Amino acid sequence: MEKMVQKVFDEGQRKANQSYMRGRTVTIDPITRLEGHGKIEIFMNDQGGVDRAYLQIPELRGFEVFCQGRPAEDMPQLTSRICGVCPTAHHMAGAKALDALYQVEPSSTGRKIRELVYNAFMFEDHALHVYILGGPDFIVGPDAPKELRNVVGVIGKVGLDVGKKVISTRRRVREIINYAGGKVIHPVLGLPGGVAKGIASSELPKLREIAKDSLEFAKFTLKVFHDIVLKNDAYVKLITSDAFTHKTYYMGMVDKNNKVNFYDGEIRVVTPEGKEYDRFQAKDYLDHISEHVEPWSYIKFPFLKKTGWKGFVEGGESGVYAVAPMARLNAADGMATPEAQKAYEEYFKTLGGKPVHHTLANHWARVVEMLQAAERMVELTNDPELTGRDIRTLPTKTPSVGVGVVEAPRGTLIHHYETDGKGLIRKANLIVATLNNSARIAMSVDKAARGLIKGGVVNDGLLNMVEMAFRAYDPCFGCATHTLPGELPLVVTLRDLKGSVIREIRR
Amino acid sequence: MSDNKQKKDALPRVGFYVCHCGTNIAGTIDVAEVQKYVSGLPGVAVSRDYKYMCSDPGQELIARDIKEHKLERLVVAACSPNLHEETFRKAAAKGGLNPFYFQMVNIREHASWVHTDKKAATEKAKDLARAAVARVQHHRSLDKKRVPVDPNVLVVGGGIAGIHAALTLANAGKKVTLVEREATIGGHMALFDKTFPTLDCAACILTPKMSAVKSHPNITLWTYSEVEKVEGYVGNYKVTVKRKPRFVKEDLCVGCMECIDACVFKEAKFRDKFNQGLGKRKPVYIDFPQATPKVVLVDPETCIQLKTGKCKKSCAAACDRNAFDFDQKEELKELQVGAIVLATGFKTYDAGRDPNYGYGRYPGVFTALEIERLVNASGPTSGEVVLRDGRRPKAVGIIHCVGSRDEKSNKWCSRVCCMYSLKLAHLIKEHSGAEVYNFYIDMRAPGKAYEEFYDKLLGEGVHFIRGRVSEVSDWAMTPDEEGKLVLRVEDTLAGFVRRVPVDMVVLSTGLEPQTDAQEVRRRFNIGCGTEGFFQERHPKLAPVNTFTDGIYIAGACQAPRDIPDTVAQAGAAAAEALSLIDAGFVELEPNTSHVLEEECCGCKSCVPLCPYSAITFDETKKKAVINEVLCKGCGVCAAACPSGSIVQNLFDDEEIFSEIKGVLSK
Amino acid sequence: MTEKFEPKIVAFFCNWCTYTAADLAGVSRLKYAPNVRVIRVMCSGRVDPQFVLEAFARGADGVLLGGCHPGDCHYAEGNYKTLRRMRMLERMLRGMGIHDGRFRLEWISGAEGDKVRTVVNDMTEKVRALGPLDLPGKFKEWDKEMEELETQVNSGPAKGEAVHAR
Amino acid sequence: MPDKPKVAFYWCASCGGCEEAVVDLAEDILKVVEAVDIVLWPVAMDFKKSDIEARPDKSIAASFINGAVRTSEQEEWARLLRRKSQVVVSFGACANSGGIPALANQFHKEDILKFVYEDCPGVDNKAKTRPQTECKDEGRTLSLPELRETVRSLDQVIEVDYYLPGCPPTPKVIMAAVQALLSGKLPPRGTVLSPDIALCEECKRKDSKPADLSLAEFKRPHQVLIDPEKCLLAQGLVCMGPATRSGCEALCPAGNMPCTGCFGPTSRVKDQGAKFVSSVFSNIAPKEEKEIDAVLDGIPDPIGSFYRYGLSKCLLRRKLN
Repeated sequence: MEKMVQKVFDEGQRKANQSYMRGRTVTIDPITRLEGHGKIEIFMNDQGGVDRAYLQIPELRGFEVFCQGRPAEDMPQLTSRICGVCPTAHHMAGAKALDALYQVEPSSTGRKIRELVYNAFMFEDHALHVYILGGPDFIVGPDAPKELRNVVGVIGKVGLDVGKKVISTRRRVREIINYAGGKVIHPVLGLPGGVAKGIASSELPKLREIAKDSLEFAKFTLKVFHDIVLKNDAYVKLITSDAFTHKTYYMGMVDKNNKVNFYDGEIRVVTPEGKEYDRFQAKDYLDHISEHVEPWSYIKFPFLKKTGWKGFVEGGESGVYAVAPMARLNAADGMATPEAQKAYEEYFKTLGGKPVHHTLANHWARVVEMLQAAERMVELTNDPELTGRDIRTLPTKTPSVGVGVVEAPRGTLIHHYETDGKGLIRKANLIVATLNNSARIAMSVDKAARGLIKGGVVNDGLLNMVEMAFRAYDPCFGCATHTLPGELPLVVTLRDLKGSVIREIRR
Repeated sequence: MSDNKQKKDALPRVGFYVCHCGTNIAGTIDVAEVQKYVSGLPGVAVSRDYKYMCSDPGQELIARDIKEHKLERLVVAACSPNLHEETFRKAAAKGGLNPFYFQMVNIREHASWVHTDKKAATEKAKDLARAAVARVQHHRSLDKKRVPVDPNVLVVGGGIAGIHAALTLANAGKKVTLVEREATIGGHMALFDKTFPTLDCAACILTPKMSAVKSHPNITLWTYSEVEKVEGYVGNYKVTVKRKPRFVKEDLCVGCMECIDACVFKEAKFRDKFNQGLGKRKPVYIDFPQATPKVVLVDPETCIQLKTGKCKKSCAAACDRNAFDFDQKEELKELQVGAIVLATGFKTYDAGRDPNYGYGRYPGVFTALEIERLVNASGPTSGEVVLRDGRRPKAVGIIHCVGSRDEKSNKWCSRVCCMYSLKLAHLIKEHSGAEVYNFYIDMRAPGKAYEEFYDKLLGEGVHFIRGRVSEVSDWAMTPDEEGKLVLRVEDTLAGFVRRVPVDMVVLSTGLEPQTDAQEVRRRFNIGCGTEGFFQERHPKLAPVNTFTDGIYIAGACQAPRDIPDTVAQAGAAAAEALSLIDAGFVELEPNTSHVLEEECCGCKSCVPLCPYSAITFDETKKKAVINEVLCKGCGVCAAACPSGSIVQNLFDDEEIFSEIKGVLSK
Repeated sequence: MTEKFEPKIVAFFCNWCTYTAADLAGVSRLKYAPNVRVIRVMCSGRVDPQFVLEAFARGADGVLLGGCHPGDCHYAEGNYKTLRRMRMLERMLRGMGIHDGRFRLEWISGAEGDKVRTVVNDMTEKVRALGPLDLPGKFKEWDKEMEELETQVNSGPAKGEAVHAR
Repeated sequence: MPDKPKVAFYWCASCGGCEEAVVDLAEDILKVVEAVDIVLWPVAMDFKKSDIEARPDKSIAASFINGAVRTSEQEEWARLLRRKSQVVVSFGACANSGGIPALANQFHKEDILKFVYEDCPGVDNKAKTRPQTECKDEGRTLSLPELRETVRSLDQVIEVDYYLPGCPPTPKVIMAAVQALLSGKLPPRGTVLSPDIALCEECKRKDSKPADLSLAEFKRPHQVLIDPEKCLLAQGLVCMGPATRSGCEALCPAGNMPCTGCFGPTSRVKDQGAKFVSSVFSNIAPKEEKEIDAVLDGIPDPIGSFYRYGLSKCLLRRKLN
């Protein structure tokens, strides 16, 4: 093994040097290492500065439509195919929507199994992003050669053992989902009133072990973040730099004590100043959120209904809001578990108090959340009810409407189903994590482009920073348009005001 | 994603022949054009048209071409495969080609004879030919399976049909086992006094045949027995028979009937089934003097010994041969036979189902069978026609078509009622001198000397009133109706409603399938028509065959029949069985299915689908297995195997898919 | 003759009843529409719903399936198995937008030569009224959106590289 | 090492689950990375399309392409990789047969656009604005690719040599395939790289399946508490197992839910849905049309249930107008 990975690393180095020689020509790699489609159009002004940059989402899948006429109980499995990276989030939101649809309260054991699976998922998904998708920007470095801005590079930086640990920890945590959910990618446990399968007490020791190790790993990750990112002033500057800062509303789910909760609770919104602005239950989401349509993107732009759509602008006047880790921490008064709470306090201390407006802080917030997820896993695996037999309450009521919500890794995720009396979908609406962020992401790209591209000069580092502007959201455009995520050839087109192409940077 | 099996290169060489059938085909279809068209199709090495393909020269032509042109496949476009498939298979074989490398195209029955538009008919012929050419390329070489035939025969039912069939077979030297449910053979015929139209006594003609059965060296007679289970297939049936206990050793009893007199019941006080309940019997009894075998039996329902174990068993004591055995148990016997003749007979319509005729309500109302016993010299009244209270009837009304030709009960004509009603009219008049009225819808006498019999009765002063009796009641409107049963009927000849007062009413009940006909049919895996009688293979050309090879039907189990027809049919059934047995073997069409063992996942989906239990589940291999000898080649399993792991010879998926593609792809 | 649409109908007839009935129709010289192409199977129970779909996919405008009357099946109950699976197939065809009249299941006994005539004529007229289904044509049409690309992509693939569904 | 076989991973229209599946090789992924030279893997590594274009034809040993095909971009990539690769492996249910997204073939593009941008609850769009393939924003012209009417399987766009089944393929079948390719012991073209036998073979519940189901009623999973030992079909649940290729080791039944058929049919079956119908419904209890229909009503969405992952490969391909 040792040798093997060393080889891999060398391979990476070799490529790095090669490309460095080639790297003189200005080209941009596809927006890789995020799940989904995206396309950037940059319009230059006469001064060669950026007049306006657009992030376009070029695809649409229409799950809401082709789910019509399907049995509601299939929705958790159907909608999980919206995204293979966060299938569990969709699956769980779907299951909760079914609870509401059939007006059935999950049995206590059923609920706890769901929560265990869900926290396991939050943990491994965040880990994926920290070490494989978004993390490389920091751990390897934003201006490191592109061949190294990937998991191999991360392994190079943090060491082989850690690399192995990342992989094995993720694998083991995913085993929990695998066991309880049948499949880890597109699990099958969710049904109205609970789960399909119980947990055998014989499995407990193993689960406890995994949970314990996960917690250790989360602490370790926090340390890595400290050592590699926070000890590096350049990074901290970058994080807090204006190019990556927006003052918007923030949304997240909280429990009754206003602590962060991924699985259940009420949705809370705070103002750009951090004051509570709104607090509502998922079923009422339509009274609080509306969606705006632009002709130049398949993605829709949700906004706070009461404030209204004022365009792509920040501040309290604009209905634009943010979700995902940073927003969740802003929207809550604290974390639900001790270790996470400690990290939470340090996070705000370091970044100058609540709320934090720096997009790149998402990476750190993500690590804080890993801690809570791990701690919850430990709690749940020690809960005697987890292995109870009463895993599901059979529905008795006639279905009509059901809304379900969870905090997906990428933010608040709402599934809304309407059915006929037989439980066949009449109408479905899915407000997906990344969708909530779509306006802010568009703004970030625009701002980053304006801030970084001057005089038509576009180089690799700059463009990667433009990428970073939205990679920090860990955006999943696959989710957001319920499109089929696929390769994203980032075409950057530089145009003059009349729209004629000055220069197209494509790969 | 079916792995594409493209054998584009090296298609087998096909020979194609289109038949003119004189003008039958050529008159409507441009055979030359078809021949020309097909010659251009991929794989076709020879394409010819010929006046009569089925003629010897036609077949020679094929055989020759196969050799000369090294043909590997054969397609003939002519008449229906049901007519000449076998012919051309033989022709192929003559040419040294496996007969199943052949596909037939039906362009006569399915095209030239049914279409007028020549262009369209020719196009259709081309399409069908193209499909056959495409299909035949997927054919595989197959062999017919030969299985030996067991020479023994089972005859089920000891009525006149079963008796005659058994004797015919036995006389031909075959070992026959005759199984009868009742304690004696004879069936319904044994209940009759006389038979129409000849009025010769039933017993006189039946009992000799009954004893012949008993004494015949080639016949094993099992009465008081029923077939439990039938397994196997044509030529090789395994039959399980249940023998009910008589509590009397059949081989010891000589039927002296001492035991009956000695029975602790001095008076016979139990319902006598054989006499339609008109007489009484004791717990130990024999149905009638000529019962065959002439062996008494004990009724466990009424015998004190068998019910309580506390009887002094005077009957047993009276038996000088100690034939009694109160511990006798029912036993199951197994038989191996090659053919089975079913002659399970009929049951008569339950007169109680027509409440307006008052059967069971008015003691004066009788069924025809009851009268048969009353007029029978060996019957409960020794031939006296008397009412249930012992009075002699002065007037008797016979109502025809009870439970026949009636939307409310049975639609069919029971075929024998008219004649037996005439017979009973004659006998009643003869035995009692009463006035007899026949109420009929129309008189059906379509048999040898039947119409003449009707004329004879007319001459005897029996009254005939055409009309369906609407009701029988004891409600008197006039003094002379007092104490009588009044039949209300619209006389459709006179055109007014009559009220006819009588003392006795006879209901000429129709014939119905046995109550358990459906179970029996399933047990023997044959069909029933909608009315519930056994289904013959072909109403005209195979009246005693069933759709299950080696199983034949005779007598009223197939449809209402009189005695002459029944006997004739029994002979026919015996002959069919004989021809099967004497052939010595059967050849099975190889269109059977088999499981691809490697590919079978053992989901068992196919197992319950087979009507012949040919598919079993091998518990050790966890795979389905098809017994190709039991398989009749319907292909239901092949269609249903969810992983496509069952193949039906001659009809496998590739063959049919290519045929579909063939008829459609221009 | 004015060019009117002649529907193509593929029929699957069981050997013992419906195929025999078609023979009888022939022997009786009954005249009926030449639009049906009969494929002979031993039992209607051999007909796999795949055959029906394949027939449509290959260009049939209608598919007719003929078997023995319930209770008369030569193989005891094959036709019940057919009935059950085809009831579900009908629902699926509806779900895929194929009009009810294009698929038909008929019980025709060996004695009902005349029923073959009436059923074939009736179905031919009904399908004629529905117009062509022509799935092969539709497949091509649907794939046009790809051909556009082939021309559009200067580095297009060798012709015929795209594999259409069988 | 120049001799290491060059391999490309590529995603067309997929949810990313297939990519995750590769990541889920976990430790094994390093073996793969060691044995081959990855020349394209957008989700995890950064490479240029121009690199691929520059390569000589057939210079890539194998391309693993997942996802259905719905846009011109995807067709373009698929064709490019076909040209550059000796072997193209269709990776996962979407590439093989359309996958869940192909359920959209039961609808029309217009249905989708109208609902999403106009009728969908919460949409604030009085102007009925729709995304345009070409539009102006403050004088700036922006364009979007056109959506395809039909969702296609990969082999409906390019020739495919091998198929890896599953939504997503399991690490086990992926490794088996990779090893087969590396060993050079290649099965016939068109082979699906997992056992060509139905799922019951490897289902723990197999023995509990009675020979004769003759179901009188179908149940939906939420209506019953599912027995974790007993055959799911025997419990009246629609389990596609008997009509589905094995290889996943019956994961969903292990999760106490029925198989939904993501591995597709065996090589001997053209149309998974039709074949399943043929087997299960032949043997339901009733004989009368009315009662049969009553039983069938227990399955309200036949297409979605029997073609959950395979509508592109249904012999009819898509819903007609």
